[in-house]
Amino acid sequence: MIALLIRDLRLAVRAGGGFGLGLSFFLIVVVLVPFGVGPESGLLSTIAPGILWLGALLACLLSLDRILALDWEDGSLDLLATAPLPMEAIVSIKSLAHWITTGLPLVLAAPVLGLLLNLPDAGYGPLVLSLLIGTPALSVIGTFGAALTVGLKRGGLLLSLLVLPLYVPTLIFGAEMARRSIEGMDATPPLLMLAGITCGTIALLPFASAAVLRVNLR
Amino acid sequence: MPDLGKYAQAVLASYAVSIALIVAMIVVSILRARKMKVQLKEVEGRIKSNG
Amino acid sequence: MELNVSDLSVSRGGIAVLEGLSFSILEGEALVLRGPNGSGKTTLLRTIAGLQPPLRGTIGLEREAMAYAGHSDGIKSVLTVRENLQFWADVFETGAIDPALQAFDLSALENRPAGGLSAGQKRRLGLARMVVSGRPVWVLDEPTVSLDLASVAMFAEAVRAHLAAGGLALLATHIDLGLSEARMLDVTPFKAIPPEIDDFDGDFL
Amino acid sequence: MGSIWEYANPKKFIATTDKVLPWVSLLALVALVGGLVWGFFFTPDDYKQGSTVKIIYLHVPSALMAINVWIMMLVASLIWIVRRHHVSALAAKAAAPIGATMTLIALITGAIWGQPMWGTWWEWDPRLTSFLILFLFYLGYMALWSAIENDDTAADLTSILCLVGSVFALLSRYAVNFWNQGLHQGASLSMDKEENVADVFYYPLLLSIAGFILLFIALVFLRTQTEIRARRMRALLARERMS
Repeated sequence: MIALLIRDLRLAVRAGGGFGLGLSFFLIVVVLVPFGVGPESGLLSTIAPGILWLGALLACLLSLDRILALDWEDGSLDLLATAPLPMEAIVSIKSLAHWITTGLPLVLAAPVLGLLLNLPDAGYGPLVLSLLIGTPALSVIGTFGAALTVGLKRGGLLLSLLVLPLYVPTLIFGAEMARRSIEGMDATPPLLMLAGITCGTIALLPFASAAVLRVNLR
Repeated sequence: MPDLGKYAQAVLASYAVSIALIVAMIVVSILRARKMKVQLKEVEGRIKSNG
Repeated sequence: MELNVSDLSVSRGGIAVLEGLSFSILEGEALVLRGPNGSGKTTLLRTIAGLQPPLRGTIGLEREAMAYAGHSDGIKSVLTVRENLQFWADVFETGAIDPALQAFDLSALENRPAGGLSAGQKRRLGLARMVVSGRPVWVLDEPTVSLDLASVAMFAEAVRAHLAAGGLALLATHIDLGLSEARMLDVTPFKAIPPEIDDFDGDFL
Repeated sequence: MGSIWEYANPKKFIATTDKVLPWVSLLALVALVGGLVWGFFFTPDDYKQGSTVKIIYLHVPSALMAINVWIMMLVASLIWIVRRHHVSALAAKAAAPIGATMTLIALITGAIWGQPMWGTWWEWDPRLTSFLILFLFYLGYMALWSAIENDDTAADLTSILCLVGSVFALLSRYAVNFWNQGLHQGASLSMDKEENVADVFYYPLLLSIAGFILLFIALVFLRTQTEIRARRMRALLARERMS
């Protein structure tokens, strides 16, 4: 299991694009927002948590099909299927590798980009916390979407159509948590819901993703 | 025609759109059903003749 | 340790391709499946290797006993030869990889990224992976495609060593393997008869 | 009559539905036209809502159907996963476009109905928004069906997507309520199943709901037959290519 994780991380680093892709996309999206919405800082700070969360979500979405597609093309997915590892473990490790290479950097970059959108000071802590709790769910759900579309030629567009509706609860609770703490309201309900969703997806979704992969490997 | 008062435009619009969508759904389903029946007959005929 | 398959039928895309297949491979024996392209050899191998469920019939051994090698070797071109092999050794939890490297004289290429290898070298790395997997039954699909004569001989040597050590091998190919002593099985007589047209049930045929 | 699973045989399914289809369609037509005409022409205006209350005869049944069609697809997917009956997978595939259209009708009529009260054409009301999300799920489901050539794989993948999608649809339903709770008071007329309206509105509503349900049944029979025939044609063509 650990070997698979280490290999995937090494692949992501050495093949390049692993870390950089998600981060640079996140930066670009956040930088573009003021051009679209106008530089007026009052407005920016009200929408900052939502934009940061949306940017993180889209950055995650961007690098999803790389999780399984590379192994599908060079046949190592078949070989992994005959390895002693259960498919559920393989899928979970893949999500973890995706979270480490894409999710984590987003969490670290979010406060810095928060400055660009002059996020109110009260927002930094909760934003990072909500992203830290929410991004694993994004990776696990994304892996499910990647498994669904792994065999398809132009699966990228379909992947986002399938995954984005599944991201709605995480996005709502994540952004809500940051927004409520900025307004000084009590942010624990959204926090608990977000944590609930993340734990639920981590525990249950790998079984669905594994079932989907077994179907696709047929 | 009942007097729809100031909301006439809204009520008529929603009825028009809904009925249009329902009719479209029915027509599309029927056309597709007919087309498929014909295609299937043709393929079955071809396969049976030289099967 | 022997693999016996009884009355196996396999399907591709929901349609039966081969049916009524029965054979058994004893310890130290190799069986080569012959047949034209598209006759279902690959589907048969994937079913025996446990990648897909059979339509009917039983396979003697569990998936855990099989080491499968498909057309593409699953080699990560960015990782070096050693890293590729070490990964598989860790996954299969078998020991050091040096004997396998020596067996396929890959030690010289140890630290070269796998992307730089020739087709023959890549195939040798794929075979080294089979050795490292420590699984008794080798299931190989077109193992000698794009290999020069020397590599084919070397491949035959490796299979013989595996058989001598008490392993089994099931191969599919339509070109020469250099394994003269292996038993042959032509799959064409087992081609599935397409079901009756009017039998509407089953797979809509 | 034998067990229900008898109807899983495609040929028998077509034979039976051919017999039933004309009657169901007739009933659907009568109920639908009856309900709408009765509701539109012969019911008074609501004292508060004015004539917009007449939209109830479209909005409530379509909202009801939007949810129940997805539940039907969920059940059909479960039947496919457990008992591998092709007809149930194809029935789910056939039902999806109908469900999507019903959701669209519910969205449009909901938006138009709310317009006089909310003053805007679209209001991020929790209920309307959850129908919007449900519509996205329908689109994803239909897109997945069309993206996969092999019928068996498509049936498997779409049924798993339907299962997972249902859980997330419920989650979104709750999340949307949470997200918009503080800002806006719910629509004055509750749009959920139990209606809290006077009897005079109630009976035409029941009739049009019956009409929508019968319409759905007729259409799903028809479209499932088409899917079965399409599936059979693909199988024949594949067999032709193979021999």
